[in-house]
Amino acid sequence: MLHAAFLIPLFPLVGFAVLVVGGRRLGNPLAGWLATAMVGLSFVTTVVVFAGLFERAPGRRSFTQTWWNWFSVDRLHVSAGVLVDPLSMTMALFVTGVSTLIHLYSIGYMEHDEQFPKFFLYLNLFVSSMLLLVLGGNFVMTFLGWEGVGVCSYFLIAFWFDRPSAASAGKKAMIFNRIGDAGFLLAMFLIYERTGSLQYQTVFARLGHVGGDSLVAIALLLFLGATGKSAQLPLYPWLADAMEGPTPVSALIHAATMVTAGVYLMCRISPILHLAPDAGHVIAIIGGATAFVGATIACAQTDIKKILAYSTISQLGYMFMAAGVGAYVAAIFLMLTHAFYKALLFLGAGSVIHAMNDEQNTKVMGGLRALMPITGGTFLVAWLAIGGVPPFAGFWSKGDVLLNAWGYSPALYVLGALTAVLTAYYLGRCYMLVFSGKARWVEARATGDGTSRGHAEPALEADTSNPNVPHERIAAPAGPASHGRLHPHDPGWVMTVPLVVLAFCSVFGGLINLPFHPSFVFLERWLNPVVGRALFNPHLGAGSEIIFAVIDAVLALFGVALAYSLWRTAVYRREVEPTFLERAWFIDWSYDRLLARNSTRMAAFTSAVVESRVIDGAVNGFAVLWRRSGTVLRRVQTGYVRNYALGIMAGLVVLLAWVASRTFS
Amino acid sequence: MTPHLLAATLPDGLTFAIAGVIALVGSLGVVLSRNPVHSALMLIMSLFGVAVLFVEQDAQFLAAVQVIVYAGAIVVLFLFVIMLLGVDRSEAIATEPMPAQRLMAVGLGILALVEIALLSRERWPLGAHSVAGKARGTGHSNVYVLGRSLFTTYLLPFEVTSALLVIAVIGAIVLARRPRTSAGPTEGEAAAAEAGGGPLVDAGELVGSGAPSAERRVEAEEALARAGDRIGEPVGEQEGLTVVRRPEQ
Amino acid sequence: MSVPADFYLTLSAVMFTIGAVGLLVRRNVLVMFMCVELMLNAANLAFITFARELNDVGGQIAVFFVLVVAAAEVVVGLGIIVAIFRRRVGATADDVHVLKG
Amino acid sequence: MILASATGFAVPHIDYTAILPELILIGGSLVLLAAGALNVRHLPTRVYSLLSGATGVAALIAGIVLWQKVHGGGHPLTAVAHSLVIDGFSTAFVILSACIIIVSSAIADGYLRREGIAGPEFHALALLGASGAMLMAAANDFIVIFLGLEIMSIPLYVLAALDQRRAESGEAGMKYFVLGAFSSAIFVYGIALTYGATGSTNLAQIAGYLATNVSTSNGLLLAGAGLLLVGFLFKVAAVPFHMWTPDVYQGAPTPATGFMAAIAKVGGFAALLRVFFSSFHSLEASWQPILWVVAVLTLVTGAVLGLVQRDVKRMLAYSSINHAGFILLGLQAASREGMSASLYYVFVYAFLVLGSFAVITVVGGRGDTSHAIESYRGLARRQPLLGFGFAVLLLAQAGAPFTTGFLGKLYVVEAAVRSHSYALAVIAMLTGAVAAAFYLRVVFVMYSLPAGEAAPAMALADGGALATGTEPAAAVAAPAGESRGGVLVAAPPEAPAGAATGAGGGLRLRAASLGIAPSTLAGIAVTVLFTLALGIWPAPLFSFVHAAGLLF
Repeated sequence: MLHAAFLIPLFPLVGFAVLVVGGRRLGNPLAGWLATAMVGLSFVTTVVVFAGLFERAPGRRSFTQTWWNWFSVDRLHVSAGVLVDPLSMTMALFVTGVSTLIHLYSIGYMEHDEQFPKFFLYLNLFVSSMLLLVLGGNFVMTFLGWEGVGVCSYFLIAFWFDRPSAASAGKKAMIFNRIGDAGFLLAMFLIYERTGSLQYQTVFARLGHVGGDSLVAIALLLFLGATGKSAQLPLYPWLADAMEGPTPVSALIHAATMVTAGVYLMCRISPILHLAPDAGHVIAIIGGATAFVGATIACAQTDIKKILAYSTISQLGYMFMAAGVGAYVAAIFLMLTHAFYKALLFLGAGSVIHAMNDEQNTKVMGGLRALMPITGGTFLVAWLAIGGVPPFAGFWSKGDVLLNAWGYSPALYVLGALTAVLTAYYLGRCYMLVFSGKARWVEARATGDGTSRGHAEPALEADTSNPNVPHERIAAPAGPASHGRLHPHDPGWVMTVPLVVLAFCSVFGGLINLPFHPSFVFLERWLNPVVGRALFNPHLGAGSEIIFAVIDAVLALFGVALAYSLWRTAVYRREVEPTFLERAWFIDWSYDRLLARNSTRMAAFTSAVVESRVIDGAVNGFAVLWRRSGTVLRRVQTGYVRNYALGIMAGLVVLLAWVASRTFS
Repeated sequence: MTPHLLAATLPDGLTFAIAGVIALVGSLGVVLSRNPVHSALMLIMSLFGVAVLFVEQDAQFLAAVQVIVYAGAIVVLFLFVIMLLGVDRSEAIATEPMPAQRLMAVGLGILALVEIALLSRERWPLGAHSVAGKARGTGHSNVYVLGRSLFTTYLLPFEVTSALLVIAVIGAIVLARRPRTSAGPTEGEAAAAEAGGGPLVDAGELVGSGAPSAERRVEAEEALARAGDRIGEPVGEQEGLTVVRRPEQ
Repeated sequence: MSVPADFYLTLSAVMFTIGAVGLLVRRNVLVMFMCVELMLNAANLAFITFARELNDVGGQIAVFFVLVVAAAEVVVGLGIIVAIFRRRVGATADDVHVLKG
Repeated sequence: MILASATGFAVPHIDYTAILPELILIGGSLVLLAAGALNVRHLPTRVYSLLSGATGVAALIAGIVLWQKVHGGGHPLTAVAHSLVIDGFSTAFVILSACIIIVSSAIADGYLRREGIAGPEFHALALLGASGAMLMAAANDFIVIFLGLEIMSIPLYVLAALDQRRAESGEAGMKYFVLGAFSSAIFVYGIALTYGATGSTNLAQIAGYLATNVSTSNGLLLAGAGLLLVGFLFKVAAVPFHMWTPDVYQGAPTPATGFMAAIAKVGGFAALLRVFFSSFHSLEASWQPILWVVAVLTLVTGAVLGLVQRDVKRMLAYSSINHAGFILLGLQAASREGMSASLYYVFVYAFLVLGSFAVITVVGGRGDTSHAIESYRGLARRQPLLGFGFAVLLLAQAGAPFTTGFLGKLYVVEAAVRSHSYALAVIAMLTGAVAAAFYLRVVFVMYSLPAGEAAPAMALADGGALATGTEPAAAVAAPAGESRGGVLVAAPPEAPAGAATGAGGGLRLRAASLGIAPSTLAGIAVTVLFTLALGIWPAPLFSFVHAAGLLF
């Protein structure tokens, strides 16, 4: 049964190929069904392989399948193939599962989009790359998947590329990811240099001969890669902008699967992290800080997808905190449960946006619970789950992380606990604004005040005049006269079925790894062959575990109550939505202010040579710094042939001077 | 002991000194002459000086080639081009639009010279002797030795120079050809262009020959605009303008 | 006894440098090109001197080829110069700097 | 024979198979010229292109035959009185040069027809230039290297100045020529000093001399090697000898730029690698640090200055400088892996740059002038195949996985790491990331909407955009210079959206269309396929390159 592993990434790839060739001929909705079927087949295969692995004895649950010898450089032999072990199968199972549901949902969501087949083509390619990433048997395969998902992510963020904001968001994602990728590549070189291999098992077996400093360097470089992909401090701003993509994309790529690749990588290299505790320190601190910062920002956002985006950043921070501590099982556990409820939240948000005719501002929603019972109900479940209210899934997974954090450092625990309260609070705020209270969209439309006050990113405001926003033609045409005809309702079954399934998982997902008794920790026992040796043990008795569970529950309920009391009736509460948070700690702003503005001043100063276009696209400091040196350097290129010859002569003189210095020293 | 000029026999020393001074003065003259024609003549002088030094060092054949090919053909070609372009007027070399350039050039030149001299402080030639064959003491003349070497050891390079000459021919043809100004000219146009006279007439020919069309006129105007960048004597300019006006009459 | 090689080689180095500096300071493209010829000549002188010193015919052969290459280069180079400057007044390389940055 | 025996000449044995590729190219150019001279302006351009391509194919076959021959043999063969050395290394470059000629002929064909440049000169010069690069790769003597260098360079000067209707072309030719002549003079002086220090111009004899004679003071030799290095680095456009590159690349006719970028790197690096790995191997400690500094400068300058360009041609010129830095990385490693890596990179780069400039040729339009980045806005929508091809080529240059560009970067950086040049590896990676920014900018512009167009319904925006060049391209390829120069454009905004979705139905051809000659398209397709196919399945090329390096 294990030999079917190669089929897992192959099915979506076949789907991709078929859609490339005949996507337009298949048309809408056949192309979508084909793509869904392919991912579904992949899911079934995964279950089969999973079962095969499960039958084996725990010590023998590792299987390497080599497809072909990919390339050989000197001592380095890289084969194309997969590694089937409990960790990769767990990931594959949830990736294919969630993907199938989101594919199904997308058939409904993208129904009226002109680029329908293209969307599914990208989605299938994405799933295939993601599976390559998690199943890859060596660093190179993982890196290929890593780049593949990055490219798909870019294409899907910029899917409605005729919107300038979408195109620029895609660009931003690409740039931030490239920084991280450089880290990944360097880490690979270093690993190869030190161990002579890139095959996971070989590398891990040879770690004993590698110096401690090298291990820290490898771990931190890989973590740099992970911060880019998983939107951690300081490389997180792209994820908020990535919400420009269609909502199913946000759910699949920017919440459930791709962004968790960094966490997966950390778990995969757990043997390295185990030997490099200093690197673990850094990871835990950055993870904790990201969790807290992300949660605070989410408290003051008004765009429904932005709230969820910052929530994702925060939850990913949580996972990194767990991985840094050494609690890999907790990290994976949180990743799984998070995938369920965050995908659910996004899909719910998608249904709301769909129903509200592409409105994303929560301040002009409200009162939708009665009109959209299924969406409202599942969203409520997701809120309680992510908030950590017992007995939903999030309670167990978050509790596990917090428990380990306490054992590692109480300060980290405090950070995590604060984040937990904030999480329950801001999603409560979101839920209240969207589903309860008055139906504000009626009056907002009547006054023509569609987008309310000071929005940080005007690009994200609902742009109903843009004909490329999908679903435009299904609803009534926009305009003050038409709001009366807006009838929000639950979407069709293809969209509600995934909601219900995910809600079910959000409720019962915690069952896979219950604390209190060793016989309940299924996930931990399952993952033990992979991460067992490196696992952190907080040394707490069952008694204190119960105490912590109670504290967690109290914290979660406190957050829920806070949200309920503050937002049940009100819409505007400036005092808890400080501009500081609304503008995301001014981090984007300061990137712009400190780096881009200075260069603008300099551009004015050297206006003869520098054009205003030079700072075009200078969205982040990295690019600006390079650019600035470019504008200075290009003045050397005067266009005078004599100057060029002078350059050659100068090079010659310096070269001879060096040679002379060597001869006479 | 350091080698000394006086160690040489008087005729050799004297020849070297005179020819060396001629070559140096010629070189400096090339750089310092205000008039390009003078530069070219100075180049000949320098080449002659070097040719004498060739003879002095038993390279009689190359000395002859140097005089015939270099001084006789290459520099004459230079002079032709100077005359063709009409740039035989003095250049104000006292003024330098980029003062830093001159300063740095001289500085770098001195540095380069010092470095080369430093690097080869010890006896200059170090290498293995007579690797490619003896130049002297073979009992044959210099021409014989060279010719023999060319047709044996250096046969391939010798043959390969033919490619170089082909390239020179093609290059000269391509570059000297009058540019065609529109895509796909008719035979008549091309012939007219070939027969054309002064440089600025090009712009007019486009309009003059063939059917005058709006597209052609635009192209001609563009060509004229380009020609405007390099307006020469006022006569040429007027000529160009009158030709362009023709189709409008 | 003939003049030691050092003198020839120093002369050659000086001529080479004069040529190089001349290319850097002159604005007339024809004169710049003449300076290149000076540099090639300096190299030729060095070749001949080494050939004498090593009693080797290889250096003289090299000079032969350098002469051929110089001839070909001159033809093409002057062709390019004529193509550009036949419509300009003067042959000043500094005037030709549309392309830069 | 009688003459020879009478004068005591022993004419050396000439192994014609060894020099067959060069002979074929030179002969081909002569045939082209003869055809041109005998049929004054009667032969259509495509005949010349076909002849040129056929010559390239013949040279390729000769190269492959030669490869088979040297592949079996143990030690390298020298040919024609030790002037040439025929080994895997030189043969690999011969094969590459032949490939460049084939692709370049196809690409230039469309350009020449569009611009109405009749006559065989372009192709004849390209063939001669390629033969020069082959000579450089196979040379076993500095004199041959020098001749090869000039045979390669002089046609490139002419090609740069070929388009006399644009002032930039002449400027490019002049700059390239003046600086090229300057660097050649330096190179010759370097040969002279090396000759003085070692007594020979023959690479093998120099290596032998240096192996047996350990000189206490080898200043003369080092000075010679330094001057030679300047000459080589000028040809491959390494900083600070690079300054001609952007101006010349921008000014030269675009197909000539592509050819120049590919062939000059081939010839320059072939000779550079051979000279510094074989003859000057014992001076390694001296030249390695120089190359370290040059590589860093080259990498950084290429990336930084590429970032601020708005002209795509000029941007690619800086990108080629950045690539030169990567290739130097392998050379700097001074190891066998480093040499294989550099060789691989040159192979990969030649195809990438040919394809990229082919696309630029197409987009440049009549007159070869629209190269601003704005010209690329919406290209991927008007020309999905072309846009996809260019995107692949650019992403490959940026080092995206599944392309040859990624593996090229991987190998050279890996070689640098292996030789413990960690800082250099890090710098290379960083500049690679920076360079990726400007490649991606073009990709973004291509995939965004043309300014001012009110986002009409796109007919071609589905999976077709991802199809490779093998897809039937009937609608895209059409003869150049005709108004039906097949461009599928969006339905006009006033048309109902539904009308545009039918294949072919409701599509209008834009008047100001980009004409793509089928030959150009074929050339682009070849480079894209090469990039993708060998990126996904790199084993053949890698084993080829590896064998070429081992047989060195």
